[in-house]
Amino acid sequence: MSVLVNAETRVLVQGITGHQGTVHTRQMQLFGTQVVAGVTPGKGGTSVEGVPVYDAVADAVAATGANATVIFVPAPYAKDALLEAVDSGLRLAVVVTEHIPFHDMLTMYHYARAHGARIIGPNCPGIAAPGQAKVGIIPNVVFRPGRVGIISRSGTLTYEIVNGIKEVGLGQSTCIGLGGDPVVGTSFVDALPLFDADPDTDLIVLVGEIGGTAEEEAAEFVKAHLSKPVVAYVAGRSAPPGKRMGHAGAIIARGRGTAESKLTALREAGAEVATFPYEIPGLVAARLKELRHR
Amino acid sequence: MSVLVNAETRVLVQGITGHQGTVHTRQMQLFGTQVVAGVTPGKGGTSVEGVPVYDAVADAVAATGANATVIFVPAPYAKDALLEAVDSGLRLAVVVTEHIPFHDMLTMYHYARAHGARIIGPNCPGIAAPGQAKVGIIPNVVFRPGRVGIISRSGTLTYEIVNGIKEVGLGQSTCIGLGGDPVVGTSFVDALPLFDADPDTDLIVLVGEIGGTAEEEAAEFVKAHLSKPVVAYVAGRSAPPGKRMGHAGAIIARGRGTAESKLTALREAGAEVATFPYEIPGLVAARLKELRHR
Amino acid sequence: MVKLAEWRGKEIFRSYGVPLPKGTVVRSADEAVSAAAQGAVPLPCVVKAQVLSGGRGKGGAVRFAATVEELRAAASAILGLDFKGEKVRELLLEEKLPIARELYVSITLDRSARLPVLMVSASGGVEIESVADTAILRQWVHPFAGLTNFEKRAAAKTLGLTGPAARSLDGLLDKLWRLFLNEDAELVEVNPLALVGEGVLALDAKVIIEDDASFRHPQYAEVRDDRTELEEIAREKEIAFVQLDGNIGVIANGAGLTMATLDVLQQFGGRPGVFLDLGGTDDPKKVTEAFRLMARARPAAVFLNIFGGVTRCDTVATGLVEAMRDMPSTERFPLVARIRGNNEEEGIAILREAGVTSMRDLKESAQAAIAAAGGRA
Amino acid sequence: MVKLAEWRGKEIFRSYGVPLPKGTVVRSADEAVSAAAQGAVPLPCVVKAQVLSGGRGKGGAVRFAATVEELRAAASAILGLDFKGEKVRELLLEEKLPIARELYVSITLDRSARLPVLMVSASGGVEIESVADTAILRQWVHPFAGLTNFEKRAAAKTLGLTGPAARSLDGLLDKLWRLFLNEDAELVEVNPLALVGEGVLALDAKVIIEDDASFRHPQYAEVRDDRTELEEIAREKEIAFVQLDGNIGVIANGAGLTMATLDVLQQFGGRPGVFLDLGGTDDPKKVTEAFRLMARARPAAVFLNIFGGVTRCDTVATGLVEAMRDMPSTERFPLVARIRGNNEEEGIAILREAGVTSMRDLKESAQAAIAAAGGRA
Repeated sequence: MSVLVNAETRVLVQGITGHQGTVHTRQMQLFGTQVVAGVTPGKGGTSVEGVPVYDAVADAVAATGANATVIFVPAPYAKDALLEAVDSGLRLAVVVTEHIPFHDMLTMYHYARAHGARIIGPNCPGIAAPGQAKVGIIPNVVFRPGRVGIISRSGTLTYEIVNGIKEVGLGQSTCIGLGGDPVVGTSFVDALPLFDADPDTDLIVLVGEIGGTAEEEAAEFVKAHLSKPVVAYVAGRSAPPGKRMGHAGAIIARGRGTAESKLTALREAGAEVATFPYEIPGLVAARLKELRHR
Repeated sequence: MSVLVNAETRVLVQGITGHQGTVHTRQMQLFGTQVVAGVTPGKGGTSVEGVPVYDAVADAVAATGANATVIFVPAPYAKDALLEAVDSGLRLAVVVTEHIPFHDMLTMYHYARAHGARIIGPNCPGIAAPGQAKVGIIPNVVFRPGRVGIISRSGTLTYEIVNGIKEVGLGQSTCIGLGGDPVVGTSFVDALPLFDADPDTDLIVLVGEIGGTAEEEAAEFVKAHLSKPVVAYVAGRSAPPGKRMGHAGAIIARGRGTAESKLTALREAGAEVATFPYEIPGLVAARLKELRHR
Repeated sequence: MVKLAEWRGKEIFRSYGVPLPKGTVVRSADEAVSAAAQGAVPLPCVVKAQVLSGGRGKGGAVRFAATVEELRAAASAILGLDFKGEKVRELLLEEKLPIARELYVSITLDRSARLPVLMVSASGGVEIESVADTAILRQWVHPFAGLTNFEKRAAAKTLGLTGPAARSLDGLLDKLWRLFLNEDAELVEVNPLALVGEGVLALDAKVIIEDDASFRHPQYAEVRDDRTELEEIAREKEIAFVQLDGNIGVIANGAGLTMATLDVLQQFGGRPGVFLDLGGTDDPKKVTEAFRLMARARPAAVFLNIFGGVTRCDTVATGLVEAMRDMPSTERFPLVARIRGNNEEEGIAILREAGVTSMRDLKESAQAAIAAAGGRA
Repeated sequence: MVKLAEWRGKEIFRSYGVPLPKGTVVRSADEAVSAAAQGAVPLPCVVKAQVLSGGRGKGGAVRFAATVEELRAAASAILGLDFKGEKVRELLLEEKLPIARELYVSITLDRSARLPVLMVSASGGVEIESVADTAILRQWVHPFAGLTNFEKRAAAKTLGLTGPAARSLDGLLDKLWRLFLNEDAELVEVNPLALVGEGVLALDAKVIIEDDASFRHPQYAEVRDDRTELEEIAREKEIAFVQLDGNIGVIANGAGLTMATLDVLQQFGGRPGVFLDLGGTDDPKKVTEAFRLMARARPAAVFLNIFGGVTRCDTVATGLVEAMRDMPSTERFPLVARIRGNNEEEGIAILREAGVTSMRDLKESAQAAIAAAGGRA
């Protein structure tokens, strides 16, 4: 098993004819994912990497049985693309697009929620479960099947950490990059129970960053509900207050959301906390060894 | 047991200080209902029929544990009242108010639905379960505890029919008046499974009227899913096409929604169909007798 | 339900920026001619009767005029028409355009889906009822999403529009959607929507505004093109009142009970002539007014069928007695009464004192009303 | 994030009909005096520095002037200020009003709730951070419902407003809500909101517009009051670039990795001076531009830390070599590189040819960067 995606996942790529859409369609295929359809309005009838392209999501779903979508369309059109996916019956949407206005994302989130659909992202690397499927853009090379689950708000940093886990000879069950935008479809608190319930995950790596209070809420959840061990890291200890660090999420406001408050909360919730990202693989390996010897 | 309401129902009355609100608060109390709170903005701190009045629904819920609301506020403010009820955590709202614009009702319906709340109405008499609770305005005198469930789109006609059932010595489990507006929170199709699952209901009386296709959809549901017998009546066989009959729902448009199409569909679904409302009690009594002799 | 005449609908369209043919409204042949002379409408033009019923083209209520003489003749002819019972009072004159294709677009409510629905068809210019269901695209529009781009793309595809024509449709649909929402419309219909060159424009406009939203739109309160005089008076008094073809007046409370009463009358050979739904009231004055209104419709007999719930039987009886006291003898009508429910006993007593017997059985009382009307039918 | 100066915020407030004191913006003491002479602002008036930092009152950047002489003196004094690093270029002159109470109102995003939140407090006029949480009402506003009457009633109750003052608040909240939505604001804040007579009006205006919505609001693109010159150039090139206090330039890709790199540097005693996030790019030209921008910030050393995902290592290496080739020797800086991930081998080979060694270990490479910067720090 795995979390949210598996070998049965039939992926639709919205914005497949764009540069990123095409590149990552190929990468998803190389990962072993069933990419069954693409959508680009006006490009219906063509194909990309052997994948048939449709004008509308409803047509693509009807023709191919797609059951998940990954959205690459530019920010001004991303809201429309997501609404179309939800209206066409899709219940899992990975939104890779960055720079979506949060007012649009509020509509997207609440619309999806009202229809029982889940969004991962926006501005996120998506989901990958080695040996099962990838819906998103995490580089294939960092993966190896295994029993470590990863939930991260970061992009590249996640790749580095996932890769580190591979380099110490371990592997991953599923990795989800949530995205660091102010409004995300799926937060740590939403994702943690999925990993906790996944029989193929032994340990969860949580990668946070400064800004917002998602890590503090995750810590509460870990303390109250989680049965599996957690190794956590939070980027941004050295960030000066009030300066913007690329992500809108990375603003320290009103004394909350600092790295210190997040690290303390996670530590008190029983998570093992890494000071540096390169310490994570070692901590994970040690903790897994300990589990096995119990 | 009963449907949607029972002895544990704690009713809030929105618009309690208005004439209808006050009259029906008393009537609900006489029915044996726990009316725990009222809301009228600006009248907080007063009381009506011994019921404490609050300025805001959230305050009323916090103070009294109300778990259902009945809304009497005038049409221009009804949408706001419903949204307030939903935001305050109430999950059952009977909207008695008539003349609510359907555009408002669309917002109310989809907002309630997104939050897992159910609306009965608008422009409806509400729910009553003899011996349990009444949330709405159906006259108390027509009831007697029993095992007949009634679902109706009409108001007064329902009272007449419920009364008729009492007069032949039978009684009702629960009666729901859905209202006849173009957009209703709960339709026949939504209500039928509740009665089918209710161990205290042996038979369901369905009272429809011309306009819309709610009865045709009910017939499909009866045919496909219902385990209990249905006695049906549809008002409006003699209505001329295109004329408005008081309810916006009662317009015959484009050949659909005629009494004939509804009656035929219900008959084909296995319901017993009454030609006149006064035939219903007899049909119900005969069918129940038959059930008992099986 | 406020049905707006085409020209009123087009005034609203114009205020939302919906593209329209150039044109003007006139009320006489002279006005028509001077409108053309002043360039308010170019010739050749279309002359359209402003009536609410459909089928104007076939019925001779739409004509073309290439010259001023033809315009005068067409205007005179149409203004003289009595079109399906409506007198033609206004004409809409509009430029005649080189129409490439006639399309259909509407937005209305789908009750079952509880969603607005956008309907489009490439087969415009004919009654939409006659178009095959498969030739009509239905796009449900969620109120929380609004009309989306993908819905508009689907519409353009169905209509076979691309490039600038699709963009023109896109703008038009946004405007119709805003109109539908902001004016609390029940129906916004454009049939035909014309493709002229690379743009679409509304040749016709059917707009129905919801009555219940009149507190937000007082401007529509005066526009009542589809009611009889008595129906209009009833509306002001908030009484549901509909005139039918027969001779028996029916007063009941609640739409369902009123319809059931009509059904029973008709089943036994009676012909309902007025449908009056008292609704839920506990004001005897409103009952009195309802009876007076009923008297003005000159029924051969009146059948009063009340089940007291919110409405109390004694209230109805009191109002009735009051109305009968003041009624001139010429307006009196035979009355058959059946009152049941809340305060039934009190109501029956009040009626008995005024010489009216309340019956108990619906079937028998209906038959009695038919017999009473028979003498004067 | 576009933070607007008070006077710009108030221009937007005015366009939404939010009640404001009478006033005008001036850029010199002479202008101030002639504004008063022409009646653009009545005396006595308030003279407010138009800076983005808070605490203007305490910091002497807000003064009162009862006479023309006082106005000239106040304007001259404030225009000379360097307020928390911002030079004062504009003054807002506003009538002095008889304020009964100072209140607080704002609308912003609650990330955890994923809902806009309306916050009000009766304790206005002070920094909201200093107000007890219990004295602040938080009303979450659902985007599908909009700002509702019951939310506004709760706000009025918290603020202790009734009657006409509550109605005045009601109108103001509707306008702020529309502004928040329609302008894609991150924050709309009024502190203080003044109660004057029976109405409320906005004495201050803090508006922050979301960058990501600039495709809908091109008018805000020119308003950049809170960036350095290099940050502004970077923005135009879509490179995330932030100037800090130290001397080591950091180029990484992705906010998380960039922040982690800073953390490591700082942990080992380094002082990051520039933060440059390449983001996801596979265009070597963008990399070249990023390096040139970095050079202009004159770092003592640069630490390049790339993990190739969307960005390929060879792309970064190619862009880097290109930038170094054209760089004047005066702008050159010591470079420590660590590139991993997609096309790692190719990237390392390109760097090696240009004489740059790529290291593997994050800790060691961070220490090397600190050592390299040490010589020039």
